[in-house]
Amino acid sequence: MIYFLCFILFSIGLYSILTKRNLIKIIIGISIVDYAINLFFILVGYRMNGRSPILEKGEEIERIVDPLPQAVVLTSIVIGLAVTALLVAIAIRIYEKYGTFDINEIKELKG
Amino acid sequence: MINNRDSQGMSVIVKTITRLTIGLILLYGVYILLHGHITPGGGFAGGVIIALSFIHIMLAFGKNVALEKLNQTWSKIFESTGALLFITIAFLGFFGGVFFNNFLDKGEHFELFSAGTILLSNIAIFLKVGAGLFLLFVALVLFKIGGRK
Amino acid sequence: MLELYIVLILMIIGAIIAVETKSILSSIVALGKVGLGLTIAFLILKAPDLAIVQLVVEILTLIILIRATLGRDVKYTKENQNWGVKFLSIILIIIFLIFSYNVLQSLPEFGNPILKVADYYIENGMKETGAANLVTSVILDFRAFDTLGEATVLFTAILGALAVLRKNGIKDKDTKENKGVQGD
Amino acid sequence: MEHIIPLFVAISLATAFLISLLGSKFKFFRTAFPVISSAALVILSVLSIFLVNNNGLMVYKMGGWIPPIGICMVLDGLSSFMLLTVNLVAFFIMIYSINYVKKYTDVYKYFGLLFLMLAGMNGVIITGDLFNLFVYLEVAAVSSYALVAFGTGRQELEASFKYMVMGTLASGLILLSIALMYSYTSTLNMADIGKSLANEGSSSVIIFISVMFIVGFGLKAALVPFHWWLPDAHPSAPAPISAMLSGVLIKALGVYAIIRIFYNVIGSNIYTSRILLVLGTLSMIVGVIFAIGQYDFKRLLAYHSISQIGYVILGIGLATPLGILGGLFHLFNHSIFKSLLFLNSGAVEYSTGTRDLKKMGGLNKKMPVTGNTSMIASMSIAGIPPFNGFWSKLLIIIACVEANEYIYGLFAVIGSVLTMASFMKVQKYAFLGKLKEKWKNIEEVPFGMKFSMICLALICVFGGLLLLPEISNLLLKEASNAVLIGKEYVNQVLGSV
Repeated sequence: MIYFLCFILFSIGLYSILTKRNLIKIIIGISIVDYAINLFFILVGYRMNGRSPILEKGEEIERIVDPLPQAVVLTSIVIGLAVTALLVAIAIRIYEKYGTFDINEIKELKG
Repeated sequence: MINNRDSQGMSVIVKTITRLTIGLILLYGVYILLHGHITPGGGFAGGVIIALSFIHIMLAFGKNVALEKLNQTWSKIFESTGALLFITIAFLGFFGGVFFNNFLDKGEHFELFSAGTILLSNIAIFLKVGAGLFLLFVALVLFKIGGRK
Repeated sequence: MLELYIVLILMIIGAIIAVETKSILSSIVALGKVGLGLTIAFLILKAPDLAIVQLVVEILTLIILIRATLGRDVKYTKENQNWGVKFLSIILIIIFLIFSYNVLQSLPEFGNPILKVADYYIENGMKETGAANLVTSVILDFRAFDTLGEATVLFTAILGALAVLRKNGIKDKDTKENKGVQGD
Repeated sequence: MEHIIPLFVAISLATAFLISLLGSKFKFFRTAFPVISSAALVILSVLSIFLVNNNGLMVYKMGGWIPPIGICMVLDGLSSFMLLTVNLVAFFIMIYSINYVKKYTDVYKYFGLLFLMLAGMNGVIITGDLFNLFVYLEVAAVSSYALVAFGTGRQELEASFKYMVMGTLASGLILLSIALMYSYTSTLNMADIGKSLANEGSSSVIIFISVMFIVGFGLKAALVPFHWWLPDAHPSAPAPISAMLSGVLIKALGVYAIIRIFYNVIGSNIYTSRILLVLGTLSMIVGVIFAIGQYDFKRLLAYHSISQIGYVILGIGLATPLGILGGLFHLFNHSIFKSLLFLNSGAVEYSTGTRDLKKMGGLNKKMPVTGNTSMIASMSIAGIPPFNGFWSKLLIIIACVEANEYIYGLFAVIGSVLTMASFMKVQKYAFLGKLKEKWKNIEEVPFGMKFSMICLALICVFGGLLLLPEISNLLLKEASNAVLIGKEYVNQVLGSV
């Protein structure tokens, strides 16, 4: 069930990407999609009543949550940041050329 | 075309608080970086925090002050050097037989200087990420100022 | 895990606000709320590394996004009247959700992952890499090649953004059209 | 010798970092260095072919960790074939770029991004880990977004944004399916995933993941229902980048990943083959129909890319030895002639400044090298006998007939005829006929650009030789065998650890 909530979050982002006509809204949609995927990956690796994967001196190693999804999600967060940064750079360059963030007014290409 | 408001930065309150906190933020970033293999954190988080501290200076004091501390040429050099350093560490793995081998002595657990190349990799990533993100932000800000008609 | 459900529902509400609100600035702030929710969720799910990274990345994203919209004449978005696209997207998403609901039933139950590879990391991670932080040991030793790729993506994006933001793309020509100040 | 395997990624990455560090100061790093580095990569790819031929499939353990624990690189027939294709095309594009990019500012950023794209593609091709594939796919994709917008004109930026949104959506779907896959099998290594799935059979999870992978990689490969970003993105980029995108990027990120995942990891079944056949045929026909009406040279070529990718997917989807051989051979040929055509269009743009076919005419008299090489490439893509495109299309059509899929064979023939018609139009408008007044003073392009075009044209002419038994055993047979062994891949990878 908790997985499904995560998928709903994903769908909201997807909806924003597919229907919104504003460049910033599309970027927001992409961020939401990223968040949902990252959260899903971490949920997958969670163990009930688990401990964080950072060992401390003299403690027993038991019920530690899966460290692999955490490593993977770290990578994925960074990739998300990189993509967002490039998207914003292109968006403000588009604004400079067209004076708008609205996709309906930015239509030189036929599609 | 230097905008007056930008060179002045924000109000006195913001400036004073920034002056007080900026050292702590920098220190925290370095701590996060160096203890990445023992406690939560690491090169990436540390790098972003350092970049944020410079961005903080920039927002509070205006871009000239921030660029005096770290200008674009240097951040560009730091960024590329960090990236090259990381791939050099990967190449050094050939000393241990294969690409990316953690060839150094692993040392005592829970100590600062342990875990072989992990600390070095963290520093390389830190340089790259910190300088790169600051560079990116500077580019975005400068572009905005010039882009307005 | 009640707190996790609450955080998730708050995140969903925040996401809906971020998508549907007319004002761009409130929309960005609502996105910040979703990201903050994600940070808290990471803490609940015992991922402190990610919580730190997510928090700082969130701040940076917000600064960049706000910087991109501030001073530009884009306070409010016009509502898209194209109902055909909306209708189609909603149908598509509902189909996607129905299928995924069925699929998610057959995944391993939440809280009981299989832990095939992870067992090795947990048992031997510190012994073989010397790092007490198992996440670090995975990203910088077991899967260091991924991290090289990750650092490269960021490097690429920054180089790309600098390339996109440079003053004139093409020499000599079009100087009138390109009025931006060089990005580096 | 196995140490050359990580070098494909490492050399290209190191080159990119060095260029971005020193490129703005020293001219060497903007001109000769990229060419030298990419020549080294070509030599390494040739070496890797012999290596695979001698040793069979090879696994390189990154950091010395055995596969499910760490990341491994896998070099087999298919990878070395793809590596050769990618690096060969990249080498000619580097030579061509030196002159072409003189009109842009900050050229070193161009070469840096180009090498990052190359590194990403090499990483995708050579990796044996599912998440690692995603990471390097992003490296290649992000640099291609930036390169499409490199000219920073209005159209470039718009096309780049559109391309980027679609690309990010595709990456999101791919990452979500990787997450589902991890949850289901608890491993990220491709061979290990294949092993876990062997005991499971096909469940609803696997079907869902397969659909998401097809949509995600289909978006990257621009198969027809997901193709509409390509005709904007590819023509807007600088010409060498268009050549790179259409020639190799959509193949390395889309087609290669589809082949690897659906044949070697998940295992092919009747449904996926059927879906691939339908998607391939659809792309083949729809792409060419759109192409016929175009008068923008590069846009026309971009639509043809969709159509030709359809042929490749059709061949792969047949899943017979001949079909896969034909599909892969067509993949190689398409890389060569489509990059050549884009380079031709770049040369025309370089000299005349236009991409509109109606404004050209009789350029053959002023630009003989460009005209003649484009004639060769056009005949290749249309499938006229002595050239390489003919042989691969013939193989695909024969394979269709052998597999009793007459309808698909018929469509392939129709697509080929329409392609021929479309390129006759190109030749007639652009290169043949009377020279127009305003082009009296144009000149042929500089030597570097000519050299690349001539070399690629020579490969087009003699490409058919790759089918000779000796060479084919070395290259194409190895590649198609790597696909045909299917899930035997899993045992070979895990066995050689």
